[in-house]
Amino acid sequence: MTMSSMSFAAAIIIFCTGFFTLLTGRNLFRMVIGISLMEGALLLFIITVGYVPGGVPPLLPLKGLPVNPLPHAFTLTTIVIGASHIALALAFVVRIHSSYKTLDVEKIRGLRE
Amino acid sequence: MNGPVVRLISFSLMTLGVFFSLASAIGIVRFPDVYTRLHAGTKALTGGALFILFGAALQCGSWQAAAKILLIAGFFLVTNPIATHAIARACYRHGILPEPAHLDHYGKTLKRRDLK
Amino acid sequence: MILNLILLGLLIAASIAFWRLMVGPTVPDRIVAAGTLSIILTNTLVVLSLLFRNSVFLDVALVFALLAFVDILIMAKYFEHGELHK
Amino acid sequence: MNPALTGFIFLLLIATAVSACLMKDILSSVIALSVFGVLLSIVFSILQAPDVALTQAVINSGMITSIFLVAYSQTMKVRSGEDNTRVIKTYYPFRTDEMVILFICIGLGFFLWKGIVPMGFSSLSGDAANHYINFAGVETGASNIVAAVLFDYRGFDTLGEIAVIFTTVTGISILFEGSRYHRSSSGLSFIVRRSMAFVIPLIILYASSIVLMGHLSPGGGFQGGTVLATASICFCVVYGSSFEAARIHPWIKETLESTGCLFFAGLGLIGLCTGAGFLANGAAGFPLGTQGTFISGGSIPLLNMAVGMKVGAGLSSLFYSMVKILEAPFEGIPGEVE
Repeated sequence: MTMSSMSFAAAIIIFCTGFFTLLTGRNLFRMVIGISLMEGALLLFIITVGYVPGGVPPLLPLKGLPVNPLPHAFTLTTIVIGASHIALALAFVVRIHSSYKTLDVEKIRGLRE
Repeated sequence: MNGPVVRLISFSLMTLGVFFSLASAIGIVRFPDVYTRLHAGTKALTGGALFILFGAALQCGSWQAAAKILLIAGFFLVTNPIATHAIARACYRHGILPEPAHLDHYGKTLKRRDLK
Repeated sequence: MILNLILLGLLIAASIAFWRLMVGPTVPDRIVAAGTLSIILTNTLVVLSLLFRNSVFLDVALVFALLAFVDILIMAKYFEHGELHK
Repeated sequence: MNPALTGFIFLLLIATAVSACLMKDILSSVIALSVFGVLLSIVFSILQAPDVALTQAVINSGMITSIFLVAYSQTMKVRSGEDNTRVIKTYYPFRTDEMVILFICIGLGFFLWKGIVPMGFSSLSGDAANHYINFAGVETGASNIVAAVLFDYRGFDTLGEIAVIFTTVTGISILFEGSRYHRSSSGLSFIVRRSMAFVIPLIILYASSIVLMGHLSPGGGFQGGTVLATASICFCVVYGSSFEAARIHPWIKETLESTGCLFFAGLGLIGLCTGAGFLANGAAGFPLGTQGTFISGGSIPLLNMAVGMKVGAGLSSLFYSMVKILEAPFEGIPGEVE
């Protein structure tokens, strides 16, 4: 297997793991952890798309064929924004806990009906 | 600075460091409770990390990179003991006792201070 | 070649420490394993920068050396006081 | 790089992600998530992306863990010696509905694999990437092509991303509105306090060096600002919350955040005034300097400083609005909106 297909496989497996966590988690924290895993897999995928075999980092002066700098610029801000949206999700979790007194999704759903 | 003697010294230092890292990892798996695992994890690991970093500093080409690697080693020397101390103290105060605890001076001192 | 072998040794050490992270019976065990793993992986990064012959990656290793213990401090604070703001 | 070793690292990454998914205890999952971030950063280094690796390392160590633990301690009141010291069974058996979802996820992974691998993977292609690599040094004067793309060619995107962070901070402040700031000064032990007095200045020095050298080496405003926020979190964790409240007033953070935003927009407006377009660099009359020296890159170092102020103050105030104690929760269960 080449480098890129290994990386794609890892990204897909981690994405599916995060999706599984998001779907089966009954605890709200676990769902946020699933979202975080999915985000990491997505970053790995985007970086792999720009990878060139035998490339060098995109810093001048170049010592060879550089990798594509455009995905790096995209993902760099995504990481910081990802941290802040995870913080927003956790703030919602704390608020939900303070009004429903539970973190279990199914109990919250049962309370509504 | 890339003569065969320097390369030999550098690689033997790094091999020693890898040996220490492996030993500390095995210690983390084999030891019975948190405090002994902490001992294995940090003491041996600081030695392993320092050996590897010194070997790398001998081998890398420019003096700027060597200075950076030595800076990393210095930060390890400062930060690793802080973390170890903090986690050991927090474990004790949280109520985890060492596995075969015959003497507990720290607990006695804490109790005396609380009674005052 | 020798650098690859050293890298292999470090990765084996990391996977042994990872075993403790997976099975560790209590949470403090996992914290100790995570601290060990972060130091081993920082060493891996330094060896990688030798392998790639590029000193740019040393910046990342410097960040790990400075900030990886903040995680452990936060965990210790949580275990000692139960809350972070005390 | 040997492909077998790369495969080993990818296997470790997948194993960490799966164990973060399967662990029963939330705290253990958070620890596994932090190790996952470290491994992800190393994978980014192998994929020759030092900028992204630096950002991931900076965000992962400190910010993510502290935010998770703040939220966890708000919802879970720990009884000392009872809650987290007991032996936790790590893995739990699958229920029937979980088996169904597992098969759905495996199917999703199969179709993703079938869809992605024929796409292959591009060598350096696209006019934009070629243009950036060939002309970024001449047109912007910066050595770091990623910084040039981020702050010159695509500066307007960066302004939008700053706005996203501002919105998040506003949302969290609104969510924690009816809460008060609990002041306490019982931090960690004496040894940690004295040693951190030695380490925290080094952290702040390193953060400013990341911000100022953003156009020469990996790093920039986003990374440096996050390190500054981590240092401010260390104040609260090590010295107690009254230390931080006494030294850094929230008003200072608000001012820094607004100043960063205004600085960024003002630098863009200079370009508009000279007739070269919003956020123009060389065309607006900024001196480009010689490439590779400290004073180069035109407006890129100034924009880095603006983003550093904004991100540092924003993430720090995000943490401090989450660390407040909720005082007046909603009464009862909110009903449906009629």
